[in-house]
Amino acid sequence: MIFLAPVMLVLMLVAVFPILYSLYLSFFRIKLTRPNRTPFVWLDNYTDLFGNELFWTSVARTVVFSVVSVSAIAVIALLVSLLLNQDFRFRRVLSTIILVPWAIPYVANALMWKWIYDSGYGALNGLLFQLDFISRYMVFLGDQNKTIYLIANAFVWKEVPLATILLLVSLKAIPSDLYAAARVDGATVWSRFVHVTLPAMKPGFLLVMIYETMMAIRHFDLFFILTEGGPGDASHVLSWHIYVETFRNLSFGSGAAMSYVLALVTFALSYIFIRTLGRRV
Amino acid sequence: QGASDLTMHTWSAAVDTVQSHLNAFTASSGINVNYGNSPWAQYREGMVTKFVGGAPLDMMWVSDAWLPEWVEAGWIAPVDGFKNLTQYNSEAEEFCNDSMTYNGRQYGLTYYTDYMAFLYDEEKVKAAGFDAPPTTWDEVVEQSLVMKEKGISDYPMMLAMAQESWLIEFMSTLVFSHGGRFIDENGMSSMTSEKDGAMEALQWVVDAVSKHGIVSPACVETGELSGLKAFASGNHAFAMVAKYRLRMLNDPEQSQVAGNVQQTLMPKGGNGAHNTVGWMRFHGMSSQAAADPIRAEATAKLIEWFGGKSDGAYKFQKLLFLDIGAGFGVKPLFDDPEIKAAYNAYGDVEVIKAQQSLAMQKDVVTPWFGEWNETNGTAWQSAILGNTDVASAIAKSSDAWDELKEDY
Amino acid sequence: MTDTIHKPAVDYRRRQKLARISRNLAILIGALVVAIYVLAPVAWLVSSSFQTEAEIVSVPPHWIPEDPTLRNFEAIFTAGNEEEITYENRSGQDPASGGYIPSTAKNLLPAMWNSTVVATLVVILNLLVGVPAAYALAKIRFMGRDASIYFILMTRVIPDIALVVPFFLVIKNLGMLDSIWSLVLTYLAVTVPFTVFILVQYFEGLPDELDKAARVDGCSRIQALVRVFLPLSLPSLVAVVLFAFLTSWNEFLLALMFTQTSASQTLPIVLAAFTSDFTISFSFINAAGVLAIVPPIIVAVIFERYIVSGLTAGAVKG
Amino acid sequence: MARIRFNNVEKKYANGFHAVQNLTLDIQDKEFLVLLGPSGCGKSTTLNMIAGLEDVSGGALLFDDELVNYTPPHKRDVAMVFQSYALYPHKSVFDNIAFGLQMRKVDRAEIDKRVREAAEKLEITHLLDRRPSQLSGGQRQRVALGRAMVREPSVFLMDEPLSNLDAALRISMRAEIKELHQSMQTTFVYVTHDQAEALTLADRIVVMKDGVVKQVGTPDDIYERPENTFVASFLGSPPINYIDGTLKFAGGGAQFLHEALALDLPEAITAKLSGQDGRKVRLGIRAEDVDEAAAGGPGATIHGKVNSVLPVGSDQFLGFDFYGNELFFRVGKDLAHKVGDDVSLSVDLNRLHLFDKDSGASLLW
Amino acid sequence: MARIRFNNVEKKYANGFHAVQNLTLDIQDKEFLVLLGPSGCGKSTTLNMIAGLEDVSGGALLFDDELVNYTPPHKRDVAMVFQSYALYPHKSVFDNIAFGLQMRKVDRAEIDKRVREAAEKLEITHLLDRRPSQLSGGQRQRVALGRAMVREPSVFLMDEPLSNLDAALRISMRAEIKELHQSMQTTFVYVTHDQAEALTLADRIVVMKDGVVKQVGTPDDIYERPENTFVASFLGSPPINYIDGTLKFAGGGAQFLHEALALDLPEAITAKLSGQDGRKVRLGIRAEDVDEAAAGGPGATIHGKVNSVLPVGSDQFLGFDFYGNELFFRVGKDLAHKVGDDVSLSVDLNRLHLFDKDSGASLLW
Ligand SMILES: Nc1ncnc2c1ncn2[C@@H]1O[C@H](COP(=O)(O)OP(=O)(O)OP(=O)(O)O)[C@@H](O)[C@H]1O
Ligand SMILES: Nc1ncnc2c1ncn2[C@@H]1O[C@H](COP(=O)(O)OP(=O)(O)OP(=O)(O)O)[C@@H](O)[C@H]1O
Ligand SMILES: [Mg+2]
Ligand SMILES: [Mg+2]
Repeated sequence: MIFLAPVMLVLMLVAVFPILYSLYLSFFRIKLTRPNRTPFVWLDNYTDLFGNELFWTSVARTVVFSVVSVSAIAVIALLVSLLLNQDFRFRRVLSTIILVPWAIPYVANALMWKWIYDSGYGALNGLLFQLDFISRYMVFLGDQNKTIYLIANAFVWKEVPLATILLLVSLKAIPSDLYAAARVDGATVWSRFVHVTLPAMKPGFLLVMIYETMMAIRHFDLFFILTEGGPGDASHVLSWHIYVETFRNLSFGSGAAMSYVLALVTFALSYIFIRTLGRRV
Repeated sequence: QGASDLTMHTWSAAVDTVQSHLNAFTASSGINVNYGNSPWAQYREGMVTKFVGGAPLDMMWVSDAWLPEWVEAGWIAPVDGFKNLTQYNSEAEEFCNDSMTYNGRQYGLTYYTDYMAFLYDEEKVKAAGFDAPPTTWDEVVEQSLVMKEKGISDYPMMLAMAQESWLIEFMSTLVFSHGGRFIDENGMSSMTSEKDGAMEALQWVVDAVSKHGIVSPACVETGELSGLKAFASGNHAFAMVAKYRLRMLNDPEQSQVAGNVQQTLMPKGGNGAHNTVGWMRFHGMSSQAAADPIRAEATAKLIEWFGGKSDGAYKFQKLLFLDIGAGFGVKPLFDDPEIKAAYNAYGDVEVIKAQQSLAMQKDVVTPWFGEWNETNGTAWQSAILGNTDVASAIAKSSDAWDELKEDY
Repeated sequence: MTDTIHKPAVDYRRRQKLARISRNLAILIGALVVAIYVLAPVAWLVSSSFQTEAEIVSVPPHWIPEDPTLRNFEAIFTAGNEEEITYENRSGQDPASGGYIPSTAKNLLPAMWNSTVVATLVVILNLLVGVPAAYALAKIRFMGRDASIYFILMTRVIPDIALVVPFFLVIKNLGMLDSIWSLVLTYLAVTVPFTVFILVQYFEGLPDELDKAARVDGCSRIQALVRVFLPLSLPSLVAVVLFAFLTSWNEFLLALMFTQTSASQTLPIVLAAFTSDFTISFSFINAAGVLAIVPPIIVAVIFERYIVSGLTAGAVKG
Repeated sequence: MARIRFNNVEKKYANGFHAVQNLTLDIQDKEFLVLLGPSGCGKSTTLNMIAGLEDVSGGALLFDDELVNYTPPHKRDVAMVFQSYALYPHKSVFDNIAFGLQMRKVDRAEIDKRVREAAEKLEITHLLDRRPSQLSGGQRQRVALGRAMVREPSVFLMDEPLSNLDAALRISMRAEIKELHQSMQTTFVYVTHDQAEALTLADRIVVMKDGVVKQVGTPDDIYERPENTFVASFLGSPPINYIDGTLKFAGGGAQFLHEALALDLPEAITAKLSGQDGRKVRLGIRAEDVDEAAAGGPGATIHGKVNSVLPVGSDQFLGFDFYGNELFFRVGKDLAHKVGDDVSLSVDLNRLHLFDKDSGASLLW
Repeated sequence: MARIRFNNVEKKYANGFHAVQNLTLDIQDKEFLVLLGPSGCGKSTTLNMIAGLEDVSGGALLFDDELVNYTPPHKRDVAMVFQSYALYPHKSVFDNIAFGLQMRKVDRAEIDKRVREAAEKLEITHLLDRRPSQLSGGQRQRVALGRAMVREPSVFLMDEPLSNLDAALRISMRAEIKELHQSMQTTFVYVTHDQAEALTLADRIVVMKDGVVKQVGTPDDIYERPENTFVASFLGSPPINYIDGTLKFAGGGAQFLHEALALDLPEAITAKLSGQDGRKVRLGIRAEDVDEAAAGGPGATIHGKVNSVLPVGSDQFLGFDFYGNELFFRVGKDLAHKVGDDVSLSVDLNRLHLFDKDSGASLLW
């Protein structure tokens, strides 16, 4: 298939080797500080995970983070895309504004939020204080019950634009005569939404779910800059765990194994989305 | 990129200063240097990748905490074979020489060194009715409670206990000033020891947060930078930060408490002295460079240019101090009039010197430091958050240490 | 024919008017909520970029700068002389020394330029490579279609952290270290799978008949793609352009590893470098953050208009 | 049950095109009204206005004396077969048909029953599980028809619902629609290009042209008593033949005169032509109103040379060259004619049509 | 210029549906071939295979003896009118029509000329600047037709190109297509549901059913000599009437016997029936093959009671109840009949059709 060749070439060249390489690593017990002792351990790196308490904690954290943020993204993006699909005066302005969070590099985004959430001089505290919602500055990121949701908020804020665009694109593709048919069939605004709009948005939703799930499960930057997994292990998500294992502990083998576990989960989820939201990708 | 070019990588600090000094090096030696830098926060993982990936690299900056790890991994090479480098050891701070030595070999020349200082806001202390800063941790509590009561500050003591690379320095300071240690001479954990372990220090922090309320519960999210900012915004009366921050805190452009910030000796705990922790960063040579005699020679020259004398003077160290306030590891510079003048502009040289002599090396720097550090940080945070009691937090950390050491 | 005209039981005209008013109201409120949600943090970013370092940590915050300063922006725009740096002209302005503007400030504009170049190249390559693939996957039935899709998906499920080192090896072996091409290539690999997915989804929604008509009209597959499908896919192409551009614009980890000097460093790296162990200027970082928004927004403004609806109306019957 | 009235209704499209002009029309309750007219004359636009899918640009549209200009479609209770089908691509055939019922909260068993009944009639029972994209053109059209058939609306709107079906199916569908009309007792507005369909189904026919109504009447009116040349030529296959000439009154009777033809107009026609002596007229002869077998009198015969012979199964069409006019007549399939033959055809004088030559208005009706 | 051959061609869709079965067909160069068959029988599928738009699942498709199973569409040089139009929504009408020429690098002036010519013929000149979405159904269809007309391919494929046009336009378009065929001298494969169209345009007609060819022949063959009941009933409007009975040889001649009817079969027919005495047969009488005027002999008359009267403009259809069979005959529009009248119709015996009752195969052809 000549049309696929360029993509395949790029992926083969750049993506396939890394994937196989880390798969290969995951079968060895590699600790960089012991360059001379790297035994082939077959699946031990994987089986070890079952007994690793922190690993399961991180899985739980990841699940919470992903579920919260992906559902928030999907809902907000749905609402915003429906809004932007309307015809009104400032539509163009609004749809440009909505892209702003996307345009801020992750690093700047994380720093911005860190600074907004700060318990000493943060803008959020300042705002709540001035509005008299709180009488003294609150602890945000340092509160282990709030941390993950606050990080999710920063993540959602950043990811909504892409999701919105993806949904908007599929909204725009709906042929208007379907609405005409539905109106004649007696469908109210709501039924038209349910029976015409939503099914037509399936492709967009599929993209959003796959992409955002992937991003949420793997998300790293915010955790790195905002909390480094803290306080305690409150934001110790799987991607952070992998990072620590790989770069702090220099255990490339088990890091790769965990990456593979995460990859399989992501793949399985994507597969489920593909199966449920569309027969084809 | 000529074949004889050297590659040097640093974190993105004092970039212009480094570049100017490098240009002078090229002018004087004729050796070209490719100078790259990357952000401090991600420097270590960047270097790990470069080492593993075999990127061309000759000289780089190394943090004392990474030394054992990098040596064990075979990434950096000792430099004590180069006479032109060892000649400076006599004029260097002993603390620095020790910190660059692993298994009896020396791995570089000092880039900068500093220690954790105890700073206070003179105005607030006075307002609270005290005429001297605290000298013990109990006094810190005492003064703080008064300030709290008088509404001078909600959380008079600023402690930055967030998970980040600084955390170990803060913890070490607390432990050392309480007279404790993390490990004993055999390298086994001694943290759990009631008297000279880490228990007392952590207990102080836990009490400060939850019993006295003089340290914000947000300390677990506060990093060194945010803490510094909070202190600069006038939220706190006491702070534990790197000594070189003193200058910034007294700069009206950046600080709302400029002019009021003073340094005093680190408060001591029941069994402690006024000890603090010191750290240093150094210029190191990659094993890659060391393997090739010609390149090794050139790299040694480059290290000398930065870490030793260039054109007969400790030029780089001086520039660095004047530009960014970074402490130097070469004693003679203290006598430099320009430096004296600069120090006195914002601090008390005597206190600075006195505290410096009480700075101790981190005792946990081992090849498994990185791995343990993670567990330890989480354990301390759990105790501060009230998820576990002090004893079991320390025990967890202690067990992790012994296990890792065993494993090694 | 009787000429009595009854008003309907329900006055639909009024109802229509009411509906329009409430719709407009809902839109207005919705738009306001969205705009506030999106802009509030950014507004603070902008406001603080005009404040001094001392002012931004005020408690409570100064929402409007009391003492606005352009220092941050001046530092970014005035720096950048091409001269060799010497002891005399070096910027000693690291924070601790009295100024809080990092000496790397002058690298910001070159880094933005690098980022723009990289992102633009990635966009172009994405389209060149991704569009035909998506077309093939959407409109050509061939064996291994599903396998190809899952293969493409698979390249993106592994976390980047695990791929950093092997990616690095590939880039090193291609001799692309510290060159923007390393980023162009890896970003392409990172973005193209999703680009393909976006386009496949959209192409599949376009009537098969159009493809057939084009081919009967004498188009080869590629011509059918270019002459018929692409003009109809503008919305999804915009999505792809934005996606590829912004992903490249935002990417941090790989850029951190592959770039070392200002010849190739991109914006996020330079931004991150502003928080070095000595650098503490939030206000400056915010100024940089504000500038970082500008190029993508220009791109967005250029392309946003092409997200239009109903491109296929009237094409087929059925 | 609905009576639909158009009072001076106008429709202008966004691009300024004036698609329907000053339409005044009264559609009776339970009437089967067929809209007829050339492509682009505004039939679909008219249906869309009834359904509420296009705004009325001017005038009043009334359902049972109630102004509905602003009533949204789902409150109008109409069922519609779209010319472009407009099937829901993501729904199965079953769900496409069931949707209108689901929207009206008809209970499940009832829906199932009605859908299956309709599918049976439409011969698409075996396709109920398919998606529209897997259907042939005619099958899609039947689904579109089914969607309307299962409903019980007050108005049925059908826009060429049978155009893509084969003759046999079309005839049986036509019967189904007729039956539907009878059993439902509701108003039908029906667009078709098929004359047989129009003539067999309609209670009344509206003939439109360029957005303007040209004639409204029963099928018989329209076919037998066209009010103008447009309506006359619009129906009939092959279409009506025209010969221009002059009216001449002589003796008690009138004559149609053309350089090569003189027809004696019968009494019934002459009666309507008083005072039109010498008028330039256009004579219309329907293709089927000639006979070769019977020998016409001298005042009722056309002579000509056969120009083309077109067998169409049941009949054959003879093309004639008649002094510059191309005439087409329908004759029995038994008569063997070759191109070039001379033929004489007797004209059925009672069925002649006469129009004013310039305005095209009928002189008879 | 192309001769198209199907050798045992099969088409199975992805869902397993067998749309075309074992199709063997030889389309001559320059032939005008019409595909006829009920909705869903595989006509469009066959066209699509010729165009290369659907893969051939089995067998060989040959253009001039060259296997083209795997040749992509743009190498086949065909022009096609799609049943669903498939207009380029983003292009103006002009560009839609011009596109095929642009792809073939015809020069601009020439394109302009050809497009305008075609638009003229199609009466859409005033629409050239519009987008498809702003056109009426029939206008869209004409654009689709125009897109093919401007081309000079070796094969024209037209899938119901006139279904949405009014009768008058359809007739003139039919003439245009005829002329196109004559001037281009290329092969046409044409799908239609309109019998008049099929019979007037076709050199040969292929009648299909459920993916299988039922008969191939000239229009005359198909109409006059249907090989089976399917083909016989498929053409004719109203369709052919069937009466089941038995063959009886008596004396020199044969007779068709039914409880209430005995027809003496003429010589020509009897000759083909030798040895079929006593066979159960199905008699076919086309609706137009009766005459009320002429008095038929005893062995050639049907008596019955009028059940329905359907005027269709040019004629009227009488529905008969004949011993449980519903028969439809076409009679002149002059004859005034009411429901309930008793009528006698003489049957044109020479035009009778006889089929085997069980297999439906013709006994005559
Ligand atoms: N994509 C498809 N998948 C499965 N079956 C299909 C598909 N397309 C068509 N069919 C089936 O194949 C058969 C032939 O379809 P085709 O379109 O050739 O019919 P047709 O003869 O053109 O009918 P019509 O006159 O209604 O257009 C139909 O029964 C149809 O349901
Ligand atoms: N959206 C539109 N914008 C502008 N003009 C339009 C639009 N839709 C239709 N028209 C024009 O309005 C006129 C009437 O269109 P309409 O669809 O009512 O015709 P119609 O009588 O249904 O024709 P057909 O028999 O071809 O379907 C046509 O000339 C058409 O070109
Ligand atoms: Mg229409
Ligand atoms: Mg078809």
